[in-house]
Order: sequence, then structure tokens, then C-alpha cells
Amino acid sequence: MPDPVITPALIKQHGLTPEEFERIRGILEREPNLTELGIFSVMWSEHCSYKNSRPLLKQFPTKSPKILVGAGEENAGIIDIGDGLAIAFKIESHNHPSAVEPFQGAATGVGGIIRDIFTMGARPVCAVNSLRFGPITTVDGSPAGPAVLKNRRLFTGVVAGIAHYGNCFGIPTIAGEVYFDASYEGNPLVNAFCLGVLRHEQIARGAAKGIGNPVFYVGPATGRDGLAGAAFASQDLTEESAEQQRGAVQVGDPFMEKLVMEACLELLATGAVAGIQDMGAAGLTCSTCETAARAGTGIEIDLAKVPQRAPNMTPYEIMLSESQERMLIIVHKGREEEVKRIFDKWDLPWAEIGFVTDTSRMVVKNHGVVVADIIARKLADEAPVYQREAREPAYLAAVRAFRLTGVPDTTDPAGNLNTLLAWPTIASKNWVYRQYDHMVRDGSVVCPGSDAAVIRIKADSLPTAADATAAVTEKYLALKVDCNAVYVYLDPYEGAKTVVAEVARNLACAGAVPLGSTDNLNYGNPHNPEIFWQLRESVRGLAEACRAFNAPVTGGNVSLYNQNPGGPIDPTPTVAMVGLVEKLEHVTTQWFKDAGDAIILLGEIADRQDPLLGLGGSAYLQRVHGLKTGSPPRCDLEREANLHLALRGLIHTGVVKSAHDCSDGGLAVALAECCISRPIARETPGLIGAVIDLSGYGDLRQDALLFGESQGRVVISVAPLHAAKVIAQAQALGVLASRLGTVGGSALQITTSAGKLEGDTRGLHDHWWHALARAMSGE
Amino acid sequence: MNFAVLQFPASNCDQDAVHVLRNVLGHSARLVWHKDTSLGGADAVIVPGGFSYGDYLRTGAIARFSPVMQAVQAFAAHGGLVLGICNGFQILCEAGLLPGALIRNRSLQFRCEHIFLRAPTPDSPFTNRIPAGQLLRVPIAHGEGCYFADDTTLGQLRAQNRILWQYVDAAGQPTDAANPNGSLDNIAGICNERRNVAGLMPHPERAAEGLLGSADGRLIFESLLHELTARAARPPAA
Amino acid sequence: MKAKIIITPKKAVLDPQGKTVQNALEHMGYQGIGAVHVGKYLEIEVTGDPAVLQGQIDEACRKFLSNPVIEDYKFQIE
Amino acid sequence: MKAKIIITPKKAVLDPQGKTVQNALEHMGYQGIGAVHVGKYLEIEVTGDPAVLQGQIDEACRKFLSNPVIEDYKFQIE
Ligand SMILES: Nc1ncnc2c1ncn2[C@@H]1O[C@H](COP(=O)(O)OP(=O)(O)O)[C@@H](O)[C@H]1O
Ligand SMILES: [Mg+2]
Repeated sequence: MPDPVITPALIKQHGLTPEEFERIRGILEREPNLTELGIFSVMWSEHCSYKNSRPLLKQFPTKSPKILVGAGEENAGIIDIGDGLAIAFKIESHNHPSAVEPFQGAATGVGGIIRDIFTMGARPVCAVNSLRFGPITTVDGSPAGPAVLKNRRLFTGVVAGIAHYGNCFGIPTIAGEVYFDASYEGNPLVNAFCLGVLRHEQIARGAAKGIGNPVFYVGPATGRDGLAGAAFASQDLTEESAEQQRGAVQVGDPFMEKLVMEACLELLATGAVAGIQDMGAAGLTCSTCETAARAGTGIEIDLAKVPQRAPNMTPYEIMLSESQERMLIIVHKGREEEVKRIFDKWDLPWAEIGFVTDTSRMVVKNHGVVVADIIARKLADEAPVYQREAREPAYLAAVRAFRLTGVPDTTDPAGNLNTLLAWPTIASKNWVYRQYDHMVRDGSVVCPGSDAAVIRIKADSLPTAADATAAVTEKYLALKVDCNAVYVYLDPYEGAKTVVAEVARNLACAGAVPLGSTDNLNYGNPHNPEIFWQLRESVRGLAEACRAFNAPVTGGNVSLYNQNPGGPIDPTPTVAMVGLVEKLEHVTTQWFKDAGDAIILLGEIADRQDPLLGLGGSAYLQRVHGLKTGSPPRCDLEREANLHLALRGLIHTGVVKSAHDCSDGGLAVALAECCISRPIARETPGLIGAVIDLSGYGDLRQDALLFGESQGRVVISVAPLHAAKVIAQAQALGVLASRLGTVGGSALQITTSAGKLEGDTRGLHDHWWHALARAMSGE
Repeated sequence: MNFAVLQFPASNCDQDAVHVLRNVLGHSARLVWHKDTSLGGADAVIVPGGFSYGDYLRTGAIARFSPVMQAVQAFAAHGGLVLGICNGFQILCEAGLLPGALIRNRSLQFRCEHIFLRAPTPDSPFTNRIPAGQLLRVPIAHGEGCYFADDTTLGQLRAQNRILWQYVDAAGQPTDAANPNGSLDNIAGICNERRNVAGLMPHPERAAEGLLGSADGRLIFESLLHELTARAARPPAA
Repeated sequence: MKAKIIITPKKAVLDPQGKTVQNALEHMGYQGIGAVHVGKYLEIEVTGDPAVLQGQIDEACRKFLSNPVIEDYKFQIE
Repeated sequence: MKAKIIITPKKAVLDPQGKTVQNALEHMGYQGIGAVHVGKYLEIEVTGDPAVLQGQIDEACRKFLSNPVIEDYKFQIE
């Protein structure tokens, strides 16, 4: 088949502008052919090049003495956790594929991020996920229409896909978050995170080093799957773009990935590997040109040698395919036999497809005929960068002007509490995480259901070492991902700070000190100045907050063009953070433990300087009053950081029996969760009541007192004899602390100046625990 | 004692079993690759959890044909102790070493959560150290753990006291609500007629250390060790 | 040639998937829907002497592709 | 009457299950085995006017029983 002529229409179809095309001609010093056009189009897509976001990402703090591999250097960053051990982690989105085929889209998202981690030489030890869908219930309980049914189908498919891949691969999916909001209708968000562990000396590099070294391909044959998926992810999700993509859905094979991972780790331990990179977005294209660019070498491959699943695949298709579970490995010359032996042991398909050159060019041949020839570095690193226009969104004026004057105070706080507990965004996510194997690998110290998960790192968490006898000191890591996107929508800068504050607070509640973070920026189309403004302002907030909590960003992902015909999604910068719990005794969970314990609030009961008293953007206003507006709670980073420090200090003294932060749903929801969230066994929750006295706060509106979401608050419980001392210590550390009540009984009773809210723990638990299952079965 | 822990390509609880046997219980445990034909003189065999061959077609269907399973068949035929956990249980059923089959959970969903187990009889190498009436709090993690057998088989299991573990509620009752997958008779695990081969869906190896929330699962391994010690003390049969 | 194999759950075996599909179909308003059974379909490309293949596929079905405790099978080579 | 429905993975889509079964059959020593595809088989008991049923089952297959993104279906009412 002769190459088609490169027409303006074809250029446009590839998502390239006329100026970008000129730049390509400049780089090549000639006209590109179709294969080359395809290669540039994927490498210069937002997904691979960050051309719209790169200038903003520069604001992130990316350095600390603990960082061994920094953001942007490799597939994932690496952080030292002491005693010669290190962790690699990263988050990545698979939004558009999941919109088209939720099960496979989400499954391959998990597969992709796991590959990013073992590519670094680390053994993947846990997974985390952050999900968003349109509403799965109707506001008034009326029968679900097509939109709600579709949201349920997407939710079902995505969760099953994540479960399928992670469970079969054998990685515990140990934490996550799920939000439901109309802005995600038709454009769900699926962000998957993976963390791996390795020894310092085991760090592998994605560089094509050593002129003459052979290049191996390992993994299943290449098919027409996910053709140009990176480009697909970098345009608005429309019916047409989805239809195109349908023909090329990627199917995940977790069994294959497990084999590829074990073989790669075994291979890395031999020292025969000079460089290694997964074939993720933009498959063979990205892995060849990036490895060459990193090493400053060239690479030459022959596509005829690439295993192919379908007959008559063109060079264009082979280069752009996103078939899953494939790796590119550059091997030290002379060590090929060891490589082949290991691949054969694991029954893996492999092929030697090329070699490293000194030409600094990426040369692709097909049966010996050159089909692409590009200077690798220019392709990988010289994508255009845009400073987009930014304009404050018009809706913000109304948001800022919003006051509570038109909102009557609550008259049914007990009813409101039940309603909030059963609201899918707040309700227990056990319908989700019980489908995930969250305990495999014998390390799940705190399972999903508490603020942050805690995982134990032990000898077998590590990749096989040349010296298998070296002792390994056990470590405890805490993890969580968070993002209240409604806050970010209502105030991108302040909201983004809160995102980071909340995730850091969750780590502090578990007893952990932050090590680092990774973020996934999910936004609408950046060509819209209002959306670019959201992006710019929230990145500023994220960067500032990550600095404040000493949680440098080690990498992340940008997913733009998340729009459906109804408009853009809420700006959703999800942030996953990893922290270290120094000693096992410091691990703390959120639920109350023993009757008689004193309940203490760290932080101020409400932010009195906030005219909305923490109700702006709150779950309460959204669910009870149908209002998604008002300036969200302010985030005072200095105070917040001080709170975390004090909380950890108290935990270290050994007196804190439980710690739970106040987030969605405010203090009343947090207290209820402390009473009902302890899991014992199937159908056997650990329930314990509490008696709370808030009558001293008569100056506050009831709804704000109970359901306001002012930041910087944590509910802890301690043995009664420690209560006074703990309050004094907290105050000495500059954190306000007040006793709210006592653990015990079979109900949560909250007395306020206006009356008493009482909820039997069984009833509260029932509303909260079964809400998602009920919603999904249409009850 | 020496344990052989089988390793299929996609076993993923193999390391966990080795960890518990070695580091928690202080015995020796060795991974045995599925292509091996010998168990290397092990005293007992653990067939661990995971997805053996991706669990394509049916759970355990492909694994039963692997070379190592020939060795396990022979080992069991000589009275050797074999314990299958989760996927290991599925493999033993597929291989015909245990009767019945494990089918899709009735919820059609994978389930990972803690459950309570009751051991109706101490009369087996796998339950002899479990005090009468004691409930074990142990996690499950499976999508296909619904135990099925025809009426005759089920009758035999009951009559011969071969139901070794049942799902129960906090009061020790095998209620429907306590049944996580729809298993007949709330069956979580059984043994063969000779009582030397057993399988269960729950994961005792994930409940062997206090820091993971429960150490109840140790009782199952301790039962096995108790039996092995007793056997070692017995003079070899003529 | 192709061997086309149909594997169905035995009548006595719980078929929650069949039940779920049945409920869903009724829910969607389809009329006249009775019991639903969900099984497997396998298609295998084969070459060789049909008579030999017949025996081979039957054996593969019995020993490997189906589990006689819970499933029935039938096949055809075309 | 019964509607018998066969759902198979689309040819262009990866079928890891089929591939694994194929490998296993080859490993077990079966000769002349080519590509294997694993799909679903549904049997639905139905009553009503065959012509109407034809349309209904087709719709159910398209909208619910199969996943048109990655699967093809065919059916027969007997
Ligand atoms: N998709 C998910 N996967 C795994 N665990 C989840 C998921 N969603 C929520 N969880 C778990 O449920 C608990 C509550 O989550 P969330 O409501 O996000 O907590 P918070 O209010 O602290 O932000 C956490 O332990 C969290 O890890
Ligand atoms: Mg929290």
C-alpha cells in the first residue's frame, strides 16, 4: 500500500496544528511520511508531552534529600525510606478508555500503572484507585432514568475491571476514594496508583545504553489495540472519538502481566539489563525514542521482527499500537542467553528486534526498509510548549457572593445525618473495596475503611536480590488518595490546597509522616481560558500545599479534555500521598475503641472567620439543599501542618486510641463514622456509641456546627485518665483541643444548645454500610 | 518440618504461605515450581492461593495438569498431608483429590472480607488444635468459592465428618447471612475420605500475625504441625 | 475445520448468573422470558482426520474443557 | 421454545483466555490445534410469537447480553 499524501486534513486528524506540522518538517528537514506523522502525533499529544501543562508543573516541589529519582526523570519517582530500601509510586488516569469500555478500560489502567512501577526495578506491592462517576441515585428517590442507569453500569464495570486485574495479578488494592457528581456524567474518572519497593541498588533505568547492545521485545504479540490511545486521551470525548476508539479497545491480561513482571525482576537481578521500559501510551514509539533520548544514543529496530497478532499490520499500526503487557529491554551484549532462559522459564513470547546505535536517531525499518528516521531527542523532548490563555471563570462571582441568609437552619439534624451517611459520596465504600483483594501479600495492617491504609514492607516485598540473605528491616507505609473536586470547582486555588491538606491529614491520623506525593490533574479542555485558569490556579495551590507538608511531588499525570457534550468535569486534581509510620505501635485507626474513653477535638470547632462557617461546597448544602455553591472552607496551611505535627506527637506518646479527620459531612458524620466503621467480620460490625456535648457552641448555626466542613479538625479518643494531659499537650503545641464527650453506649447522642440528636449505632451503620449496594440494586 | 509450597505461574499467595511457615512458625518451607516433578522430600504440601494460570476457563482447570500435580497425587496416595488454600482448594477439587467443585459466588462478585469459621470436628490433621466451639476470624478473598457437590457426595461429607470448616456468624451459627458465597451447608473447607488432603477457601496464612488483625489462622497450621510431629514420632510402618 | 463446543451448567447446580440475567430481562420489560442458563462456548480451529478429532475433542471436553461435577458439554466439528 | 445465544470475542480484540486454553491444549499433547476462542453461551426459555421474539432477543443481545464494543453475537430460536 503506497503511503497516502499528507494533507492538511490528515494533519488535523492527527491532532496536530499547522504550526506543529511545520516544526516537524523543520526537525526532519523534509516531509514526514505517514508513519512519522503518526509517531509525532502521539509523542506530541498532551498525554505524552504535557505541552499544555508543563510550564505549570514547574511550580511543584520536586526535591528532598530522600528523593533518589525525581519527577520527570524516569517512569516513576523513587524515594528513600531508610535502611537501604526505597519506594517507587505513581498515579495515572485511564478516563477515556473507561468511558468507552469500563471494565477493560479500568483493568488496563491498573495494568499500565503496575508496569510503570516494575519498570523501575521495584516489586509492586499495593494499588490505590480514585474514581468519579455521575450520580447513581436520583435526588428524590424516583426510579432511575437512562443517565443514572448508565452511571451505574460504568461504576459496576470500572470496579469489576480494577478488581479483575489487581486480584488476578496479586496486588492488594488497599485504598481509594469514590465521588459521584453530575459533572462526570459520560466522562468518568479512573485514576490508578501503584507503589513498589526496591533496594537502592536495584533502581533500573529506561535508557538505551551501550552502543551495539541488543534490544528485546517481551510480552504478547502486537495487535491493533488502542491504536493512538494517547492521542485519543488528548482530545474531547465525543461520540465520534469514542466510536473510533471502540474498534480498538485494549484488553488486559493480568496473568500475562504477572509473568512479565516476575521475569523482568528476575532478569534485572542478573545484571544483564542495560535499560528497560514498558510500552505504555504510544507503545513501541514512546519506549524506543525515550530510551534513546535518555541515554543520548540512537536505536534501530526492524518491525518485521516484532511479534504480530493480526496479519498485514502496517508500520504505522505497529508503532502506534497500545497492546498491553509489553516491555522493551536493552540487554548487555553477550548476555542474551540468560535473557532467553528466563523468558522461556516464564513461557513468555519474546523477540530480539534491534540494537542501540551511536547515531542519536530512532530508525525504524520494516523488512530492512526504513519507514521512520527521526532524531530521538527531538521527538521525545522538543514537543511544543504552550502558554495558554487564562481567564477567571464567570461562575465564580456568584459563588463568592453566596451567603447563608437564604438557607434556613436545620430542624431535623438526626434525619440529615442519616441522609448524609447514605449519600453515595459519603457512604461506606465497602461495595467497592470488598470486590478488591486488599489483603494479598500479607502486609495489610490497616485495610480500606480507615482514614489511610497502612501496609507492611517485609523481605518478600522486595524484588529478588543477588544477595538474598541480606536482612530487611520491616517498614510501615501509609497511603491515601483524595480530592474534593467541588471545593476545587468553587475555588481552584483554595480548594487545591485543601485536597493536599486532607490527604496529609489522613496520613497523620494513621500516624504517618509524609514522604512524597503524586498527582493526577483531571480537567476539561485547556483551550478554554476558564478551564486553563482552573488548572493554573489549582496547580499553584497544590504546589504550595505539597511544600507545606513536606510532600514533594515525584511524578504524576495530566488528563485534559475531560468533557462531554454537557460541559467540562469539575477540575479534579487527585493527590495520592505516601507516608512512613515509624513504629508499628504508632499505627492508628479511625474507630472508637473502648467505652469510657474521652473524645477530644483537635482544631477549632468551626472557622468563625468564614462567613459560611464551613458550609460552602459542603456535602450538606449539596445533598440537603441541592446547592453546589459558596466559597469552600479556607485552608490555613501553617495551622494545618501544625495540627498534623501535634497529632503525630500525641500518637507517638502512645495515648491516642483513635484518630479520624473531619471531611465530607463535617463533625457529625466524622463522629458517626468513629462509632460504626470498625469492621470485625462479614455481617458483624464493631459498633460503639458516644455521648457528645456541643451545647457550649450555641453561637453557631446548628447545621454549621454539625455538618460544616471547616478544615483542620481531627477527632481523637484517649483513655479518660489521659484526657486532661492530652488537651494540655496539644495546646502547648499550639493546637486548640477540647473535650467533646465520652465513648460508650449503643447510640450516638449529640446535645447542642438547640436540642439532642440521637442515632442508634445499628441504624446509622445500616444507612452508611449498605447505601451503595442499595443504590446499585435500585432499591 | 519441611513444607513444599507449590508455585504456579500466577500463584500469588505462595510467598505468604512461605512467610508464615518460615518466619512466623519457624519451619522450613520451599517453593516448588509447577514444572518440577519432585516435591523434594517434603513432609507436607501447601497448594497456595492465586490465579494459577490466570484462572482462565475454570479456576484450577489448567493447573491440575502441571507436572508438579503428578507428584502431589502420588504424595497424597501415600498418605502425605496436602492443604489447599483458596485457589489451592479449587485445584485439588479439579484434580479429583477432593470431591465437588467451587463455582461462582452467588453475588457474582469477588469478595474480600473477614469471616468467622467454625471447625465442626477436631478429628483431622488440619483441625486437631482448634478448641471445640472456638470461632476463627479469618479473611476470604475469592470470586469462585461457592462449594457445590451432588447429594450423594454431600451426604458422605456429612456422615464421615469431612466438613472441616463452615462459615458462621458471630454466634457460631451457619446462617445464610454468614455465607459469603452460597456454598452448600455453608462449607468453607473439607477433607478427603482418608483425611490427609484438605482444602479451604479462607486464607489462614493471612491471619497468622496479630499485626494483620487476627492470628486465628495459626491454629490450622499448628494442627498440621501437631500431626506431623506425631507422625514423626511414630515408628515407620513395616 | 472448527470444533464448536457448548458447555452448560448441570441442572442441579446453582446458576446465579442465569438467574440475574433472567431478572434483568424481566426488569427491562421483556415479555415471555423463562429460565435462563449461562454457559460457555468454545471454538477451536483444528486440522486432522475428522474421526480422530472427534475422539480427541471428546476427551479434551471430558478431561479438561468441562468439569463433569458441574457441567455438561456437547460439540460439533464442522 | 428456547433462544440459544452465542457470544464471542470480536476477532480484532485480544482473547487472553482463548490463547491460554490453546497453550494448555498444546501442552497436553493434542495435535492439530489452532486458535481457540472462548465465549459465552446463553439459553433462554421463551414463549410468544416467534417473529416478535426474534426482534426482542436481537435487541436484548445488542443492548444487554453482549458487549458490542468487544463481542459479537448470534442466536437462534428453536
Ligand atoms: N475505590 C476505593 N478503593 C479502595 N478503597 C476505597 C475506595 N474508596 C474508598 N475507599 C476506602 O474507604 C475509606 C473511606 O474513604 P473516603 O470516604 O475517601 O475517606 P475520607 O473521608 O477520609 O476521604 C478509606 O479507607 C478509603 O481508602
Ligand atoms: Mg478521612
